[in-house]
Amino acid sequence: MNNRINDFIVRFANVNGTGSASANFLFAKTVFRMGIPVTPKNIFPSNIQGLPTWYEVRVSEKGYLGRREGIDLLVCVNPQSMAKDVLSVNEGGYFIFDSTKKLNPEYRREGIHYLGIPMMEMANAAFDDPRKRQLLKNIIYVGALAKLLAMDESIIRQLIEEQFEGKKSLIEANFKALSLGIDYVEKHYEYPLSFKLEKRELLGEKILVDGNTACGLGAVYGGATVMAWYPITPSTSVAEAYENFCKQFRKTEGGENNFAIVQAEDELAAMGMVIGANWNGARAFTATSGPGVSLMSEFLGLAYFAEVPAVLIDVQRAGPSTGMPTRTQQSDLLAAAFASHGDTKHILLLPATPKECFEMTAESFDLAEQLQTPVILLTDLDLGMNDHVSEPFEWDVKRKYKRGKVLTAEELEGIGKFGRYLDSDGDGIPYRTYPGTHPTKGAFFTRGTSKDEYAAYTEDGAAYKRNMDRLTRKWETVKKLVPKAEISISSKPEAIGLLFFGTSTFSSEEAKDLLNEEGIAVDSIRIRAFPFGKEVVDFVESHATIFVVEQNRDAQMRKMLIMEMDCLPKKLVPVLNYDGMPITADAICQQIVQYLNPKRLSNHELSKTAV
Amino acid sequence: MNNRINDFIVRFANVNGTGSASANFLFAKTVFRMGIPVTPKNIFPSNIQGLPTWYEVRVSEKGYLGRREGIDLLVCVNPQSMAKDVLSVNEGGYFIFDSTKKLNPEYRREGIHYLGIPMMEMANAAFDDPRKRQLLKNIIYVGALAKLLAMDESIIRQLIEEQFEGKKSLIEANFKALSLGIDYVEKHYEYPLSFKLEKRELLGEKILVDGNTACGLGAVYGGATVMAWYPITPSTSVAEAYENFCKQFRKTEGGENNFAIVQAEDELAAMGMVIGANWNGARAFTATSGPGVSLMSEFLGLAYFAEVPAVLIDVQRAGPSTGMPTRTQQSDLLAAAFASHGDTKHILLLPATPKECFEMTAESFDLAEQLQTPVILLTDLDLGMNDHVSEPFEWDVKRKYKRGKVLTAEELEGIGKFGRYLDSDGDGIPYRTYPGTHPTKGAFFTRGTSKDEYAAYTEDGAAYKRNMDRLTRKWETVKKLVPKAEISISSKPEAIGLLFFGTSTFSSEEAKDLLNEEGIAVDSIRIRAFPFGKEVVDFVESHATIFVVEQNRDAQMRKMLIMEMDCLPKKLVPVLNYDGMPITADAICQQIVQYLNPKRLSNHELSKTAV
Amino acid sequence: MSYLKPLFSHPKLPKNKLGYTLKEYEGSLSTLCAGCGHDSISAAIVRACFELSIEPHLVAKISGIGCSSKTPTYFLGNSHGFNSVHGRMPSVATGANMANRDLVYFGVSGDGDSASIGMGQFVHVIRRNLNMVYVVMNNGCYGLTKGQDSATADQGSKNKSGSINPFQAIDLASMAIELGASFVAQSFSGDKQQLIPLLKAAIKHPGFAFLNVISPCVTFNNNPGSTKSYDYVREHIDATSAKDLVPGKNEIKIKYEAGMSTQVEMHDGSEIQLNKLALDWDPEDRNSAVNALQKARAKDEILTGLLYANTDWNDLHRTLKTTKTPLNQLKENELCPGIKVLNQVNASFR
Amino acid sequence: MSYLKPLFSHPKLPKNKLGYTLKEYEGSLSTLCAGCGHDSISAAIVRACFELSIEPHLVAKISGIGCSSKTPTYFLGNSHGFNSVHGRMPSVATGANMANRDLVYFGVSGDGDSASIGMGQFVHVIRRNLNMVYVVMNNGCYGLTKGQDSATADQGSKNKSGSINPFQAIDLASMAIELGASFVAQSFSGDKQQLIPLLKAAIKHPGFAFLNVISPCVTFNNNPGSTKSYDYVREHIDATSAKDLVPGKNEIKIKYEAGMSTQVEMHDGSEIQLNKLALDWDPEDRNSAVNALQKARAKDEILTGLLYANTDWNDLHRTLKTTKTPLNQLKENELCPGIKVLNQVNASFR
Ligand SMILES: Cc1ncc(C[n+]2csc(CCOP(=O)(O)OP(=O)(O)O)c2C)c(N)n1
Ligand SMILES: Cc1ncc(C[n+]2csc(CCOP(=O)(O)OP(=O)(O)O)c2C)c(N)n1
Ligand code: SF4
Ligand code: SF4
Ligand SMILES: [Mg+2]
Ligand SMILES: [Mg+2]
Repeated sequence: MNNRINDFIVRFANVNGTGSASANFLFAKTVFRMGIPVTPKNIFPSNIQGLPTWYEVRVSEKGYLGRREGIDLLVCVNPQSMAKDVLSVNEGGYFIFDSTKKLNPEYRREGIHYLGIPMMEMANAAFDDPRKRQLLKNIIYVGALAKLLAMDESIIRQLIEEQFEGKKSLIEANFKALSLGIDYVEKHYEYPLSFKLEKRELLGEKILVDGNTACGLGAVYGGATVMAWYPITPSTSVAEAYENFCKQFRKTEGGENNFAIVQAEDELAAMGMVIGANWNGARAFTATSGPGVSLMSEFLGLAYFAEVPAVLIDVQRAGPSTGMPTRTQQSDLLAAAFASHGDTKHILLLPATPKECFEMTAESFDLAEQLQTPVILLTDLDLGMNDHVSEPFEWDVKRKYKRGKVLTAEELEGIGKFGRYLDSDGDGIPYRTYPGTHPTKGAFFTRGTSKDEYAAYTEDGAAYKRNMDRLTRKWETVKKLVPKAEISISSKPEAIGLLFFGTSTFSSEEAKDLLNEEGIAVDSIRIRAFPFGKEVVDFVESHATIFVVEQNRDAQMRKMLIMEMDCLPKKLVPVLNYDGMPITADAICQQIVQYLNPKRLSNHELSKTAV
Repeated sequence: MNNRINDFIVRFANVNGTGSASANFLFAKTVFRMGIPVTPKNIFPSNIQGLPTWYEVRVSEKGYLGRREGIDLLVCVNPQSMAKDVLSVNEGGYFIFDSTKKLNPEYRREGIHYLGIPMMEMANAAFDDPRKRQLLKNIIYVGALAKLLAMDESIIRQLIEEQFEGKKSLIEANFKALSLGIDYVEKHYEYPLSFKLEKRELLGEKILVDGNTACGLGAVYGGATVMAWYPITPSTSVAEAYENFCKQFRKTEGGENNFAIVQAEDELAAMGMVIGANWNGARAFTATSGPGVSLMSEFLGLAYFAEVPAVLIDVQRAGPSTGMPTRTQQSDLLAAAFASHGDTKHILLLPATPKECFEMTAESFDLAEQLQTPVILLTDLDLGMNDHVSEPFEWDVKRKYKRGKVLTAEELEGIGKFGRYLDSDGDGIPYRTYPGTHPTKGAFFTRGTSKDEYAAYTEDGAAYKRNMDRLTRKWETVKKLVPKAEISISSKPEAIGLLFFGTSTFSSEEAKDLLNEEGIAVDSIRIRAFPFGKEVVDFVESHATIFVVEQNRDAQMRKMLIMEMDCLPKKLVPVLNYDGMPITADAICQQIVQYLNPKRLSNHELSKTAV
Repeated sequence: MSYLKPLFSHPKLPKNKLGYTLKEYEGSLSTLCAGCGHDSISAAIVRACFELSIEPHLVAKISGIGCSSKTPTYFLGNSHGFNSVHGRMPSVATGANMANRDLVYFGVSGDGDSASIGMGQFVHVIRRNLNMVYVVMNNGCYGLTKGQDSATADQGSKNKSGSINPFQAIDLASMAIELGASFVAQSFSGDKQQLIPLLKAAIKHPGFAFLNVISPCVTFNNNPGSTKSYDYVREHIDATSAKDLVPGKNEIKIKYEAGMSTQVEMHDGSEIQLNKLALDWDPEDRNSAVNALQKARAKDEILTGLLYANTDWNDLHRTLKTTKTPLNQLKENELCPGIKVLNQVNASFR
Repeated sequence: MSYLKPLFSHPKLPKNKLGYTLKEYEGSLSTLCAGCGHDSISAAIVRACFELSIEPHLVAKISGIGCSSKTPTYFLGNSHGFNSVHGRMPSVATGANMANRDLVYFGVSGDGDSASIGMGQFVHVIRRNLNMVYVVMNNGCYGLTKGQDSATADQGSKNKSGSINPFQAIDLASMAIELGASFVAQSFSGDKQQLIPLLKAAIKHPGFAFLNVISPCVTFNNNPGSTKSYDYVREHIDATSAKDLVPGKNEIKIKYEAGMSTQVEMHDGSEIQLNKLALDWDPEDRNSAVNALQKARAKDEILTGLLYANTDWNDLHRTLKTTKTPLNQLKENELCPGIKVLNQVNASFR
């Protein structure tokens, strides 16, 4: 292992429920504050206490923010998972453990370095309160890492001070624990290690935040006033973030709430509330994960056909069914796009970064209201619950909400007979009114049954068909309004196409570099919405082979691409990862190289799944 | 209009809730008993009483059983719809009305014949009881038709006797009403008309029955013992038929039930019960329509992933949402095939006739148990609720239920460690056990979360992936077991392909003849299941242009074909009908001819929608 | 099919405080069966709103699916209506109410819609004390799907297909009180003397007002009873199993005094016993309401009147401390925290 | 992650009538938080089945989703189990029971699982009087999703995130009685002297047996109370908002006599008041059960014991008149009417 600056992976192995999250985050945040790109991933079980949990931090001078296989340093404070953890360390890597108890000789292996630190012993000696000991043990290993990896200790101290602001005794205790770790390494080990940190200014204005927080903030900025939700991992923190931001930024002077949040009795009810509120002119949304989407499917069909705006944030997790509730996947594409029976289809937005979570959530309200239909934001556990380095949130001061075609009382006065489902503008989008607008004009009946242009119930086949055809016309308008794909062209005519979206983006971008290094030219397209705009069709048409990267088994994005366009399916080659862990650049390259040259053995090894 | 024997369309226009159904059916059944192919379609509103309802009967010597546009004779006893009804009659056709009141002159139009019959007046004079009058008025027009169309009166009388068996006064009253109609025509009009009936022996052993009855019977023969359901049009009569047949054929000698039917509180519960019963070793099923499928989607995902058999009969109606509950469509393909979030997919069976409803329902239990996964039978309102001429039901006396891989106590004794999700046979299908089989072996935990081969909960990505890949292997096995497509090859190399399924079959077959008459050679394939077998792939590959006929807006079957195979999407040309009325041969031809020769004006007129 | 009735302005029709006649409160022509109890309830709603001088367009009508759920089309034609999906009216009403606290909310549902598929939402809208009028048009059966037993069908009653209902009936009023509904009343569709005042009280109640209205289904009424008068039709149906025959019948109207009990003959000749709460009934005593309902149940009686009311409990807006301005009327500057705040937020993530 | 415990056969362990020791009734090692009330209930189920000498493999365990719903993995390892989807255990249990009437059915659910998303199915499984034991492990919160209030959370209680629950609690036992459940009992997870006999009675009850068991959540208990003893941890959580910290605590065990009342200190120092029904309590009087529950509620007490039982009502199999042979054991010749009948059927359609 050569000397590497700012390019390695640290993994923490803890027991869940022991409060390790804040210590581990302290480590990652310090790297961030040192101006170095960092990507933490929390790998946690679907229970509350007592099972193994991991926290993996990739440090990358080059700014690669995707996951990578191979652990350079493992801090293991969980005897339960130690046997496996030891094996997961790279050749030449480091294994830090609590040496209060002697290490079981079975856990010794050749080729890695063992650094024992008597964390529990030190904590016991330093702190009286047993609960304190458990928490501060974690800070001791942060101290040890500070020394071993040449972290900026003043930043660590500052972060502790910020976190425990005003709580002097907590700050002191943490400082003390930190020093214990630092001192122990100073006394017993050589430091820094062969890989280490060095301060940089690579991050500029960037922030470190998770996608769910960004969605919650986006909903506040997007003008959502009503949220209805039902708890489900990994979407719960969207609701929590929205509530927190609302409490900060959405109070009247008298302390009243300019928002209403209802914890519904289930997902069906949550979506019903969202539809009711939107029908009544408030921007409303919900957040859920796969099982919730399945349950909302009847209501989504209603909103499509009755043309009521609705915003749904689906933080995807590994399916099918309850699946792996604490693992990530991009596997709800088909279910979301075609939720509900009959000829139904829905708009999908596909953010890739916290900044996009913020922006697209805000934009989803504009789209839903302009198009009078549900908009589903598909994020996932990786994006939603892990912290990501992201461009800062931006908001154009001149931006105005686009509330769509809503008639006021005055406008109603001006027109003749109001036709709720008349296509007056030829774009398939009719005009609506809010309840209570006008004493005698503009009232109409909203329903999931067939109706004519004037919202009157009808079973007339011709009227039904006219309405369905108008909805098709509206769908064409949708294609023009949804976010465009992001395209990058290498100007090499023989370039392969790489198509990706959402959390496959970081690793795909890294894979591009790796492929370029191997002499393979790559044009890329990042899809940001369904239905696809013309730019997507053009990209697909202009490339002979397009690798479609996605994190599900059934190549769902590929299916949606081929069913929407007339291209030869063969040219869309699936590149898949669906073990619940975020996809890696290596895995992408491996599959592409294999396809391009099945006989040549790539020098990238097959990804091993880590947990 | 030339003299036509056994080739015309009669339509009845009634008010719903007035008991016209039995009179109209009497007419259709008489044609059937005369040995002539007949196709009745009931076009009814989504309410209970007082709105227009139509009953359309196509008589076709050639045996065309699809719907056709153009009404030759209209019996109108509904003033509400009369204005429209008059317009719907073919040039030269006949319009029969109740002349008790004078016909509004507005309803007079050139080119059709008006035959007034004072039905109400005659009924009032002949019968005292006002309720009787209303019912028997309908029989009067049957009598009139008997004369006008040269029906076999003895058959009508026999049918009345059969229906009211043992109820002498009812029989006499009906006979009397019948004679009133016959006599009136004899006295006042020339008969028979230019088109009329003539006895034939074209039907052999065929039966006249609706698809829902056939499904109910199929479930009894297929060995279903548990049914859970929730009322919804047009699927309710599946439950009713199953119950009726069970009461006849599934009682123990002591009068106890060898079945259990539960009217559930909703569709979610219905599917939960089906899954619970199947898990516990009983064949169980439910029937619903679109909205129910949407609501069942979470449970369907559970059954897919936990690998529990389940049978669901979806009698499709016009969507989206509540849509047109009493109109037909084939629009739940995508929703059913991909019901639920995550990488989920389901088997679809696509019956086209009552006989197939019977057979496929019975077979669905074999498939569900062999493959340990949900099987969804997609029929529709047209097939389910309308009577169809069908081959008789058949049952191979040697047939044994295929209960799939279920281990007995003895077998469990013989094997080592039981692995519920082990792929011992390489076909992706593991072995299961019923609860209670063995005191110490074979118990396992069924769950919607990820598990290893031994049914133990796991969050290990590798184990999860192994399981998902086994499910993919199982899906390959599915393709070999589901019903094969029916293919007919014209031996002309330039033949176009015509692909259809379900209730688009009759009209597609007729369209083939029409196209042949125009000199267009046609090879055809009738899809009977999803996923598609190799024969479907071969058919698509071996044809340059394939017209995909379906009754939905979004060309859902076409989408499924192109996403499952590597063919060029362009060669699959959609032929669609989605106004809620059964598709006609004319509509199919029209679209095909238009496509093949856009400039030439076809001599088939554009279908007008009828109601 | 829905017909719009011509809106004559009859100069002699009485006007309410807003200057509206009853006509302004009517809706489209009903497509329900002639004599259906639901139509009587619609008429009572029209009357109640007229008498209270409610601005029709400041009412929102929300329903599920069923014959009962169709009725919002047949009253208050100047109000927005939402015929949502089966059993989910409460959630749609909750969302709508959150968006605009200033409208009057009518939720209309059936016994199938509320007591079966919608049971969960029924329970939880009560628990939230949403400010709305929730009317169940209770006919003990699924009218629109042709007469299956609902969960409120009486145990032992015979349905259209002849089978006896073996299950205990769910008593929605009693359940609502148990669950802490703040206003619970019961009535009969044909008793407009009682129904109209109850509807008015429900509209005025500042919280969740539940009205369980017994509403006979002309066509599929499921009480065991004399079939004498319908011999021919019944025999015909038995023989042909044609379910499209609806024997036309008249609306059932009744009138009886508070504190009295009356027997009502249903369309098929069977009878139900109604018992009107005495004038001195104290609707603020939850325990006695529970006990009275239990006693009535034991006697096979249906207690009618305002069973329970409590105006102390917070409705959902008060619970959630939402601002007085309807949320759907907040201005962009009240909604969007702006760029300065955003910069602070960004800073907090560095 | 699930661990299989080694099954030592300890020669000295007491055996039941079937010759099994307690070990044969145990399940996998629990992965719940140390001290979780749910584990005490699992232990009581193990004990009750052992004492009744039930064949473990003739039990089916069905649950929804939640910490509580995980417990079937932790008892009766020789029984088949089905961890279905959130809130839908009752329907899966109903189907399973229809398929084989001869097993003992344990349905395990949580307060989130039953009182929110599962409310509709809860009501309807009661109405059908399905022969099963239905245990709600009631902790007033959503454990597995980290401590949100459930619909049984006490009004006014403070949850983990510090907000006060403003909604009335749903009283599942009282609701069950109102809905006509044929067996309703209430207990406390730590009171095994009471819980085990109640479980045994529930298993023996020929119909729907509902057991509402108060089961404190160590981690997210949501009672307002002294936080004195947990200063450091609380402050830490407040400051870091790290929700992954679970302060290890011990199982709460209690013991008190029938007819007595006891105060139980919860994990966070708050207290609840339990009141055990007197020995002479008549569990067959529905009215007095309703009244007693109402009185207890007014006093903020939780009444424990067998509140109500009625063995006269038909369970669903008796209602549906299903044959005595489990339906899943019928032979092909009993199921398939055969070719002769089919020919008749065909003839009837000509
Ligand atoms: C999800 C769903 N399931 C089933 C139906 C079919 N359906 C329509 S109305 C109805 C029952 C209505 O009964 P109720 O609410 O009592 O109304 P009523 O017609 O008796 O007034 C049912 C089951 C549906 N529309 N949607
Ligand atoms: C459809 C669906 N929605 C939400 C969830 C997320 N979820 C898992 S457990 C749970 C709540 C469990 O609460 P409770 O039943 O009280 O069990 P406890 O953990 O408190 O024992 C929720 C909401 C889910 N699994 N499925
Ligand atoms: S079927 Fe019954 S509930 Fe429906 S409209 Fe007719 S009478 Fe009324
Ligand atoms: S979170 Fe609460 S309910 Fe869940 S296991 Fe822990 S203590 Fe038990
Ligand atoms: Mg009803
Ligand atoms: Mg709970």
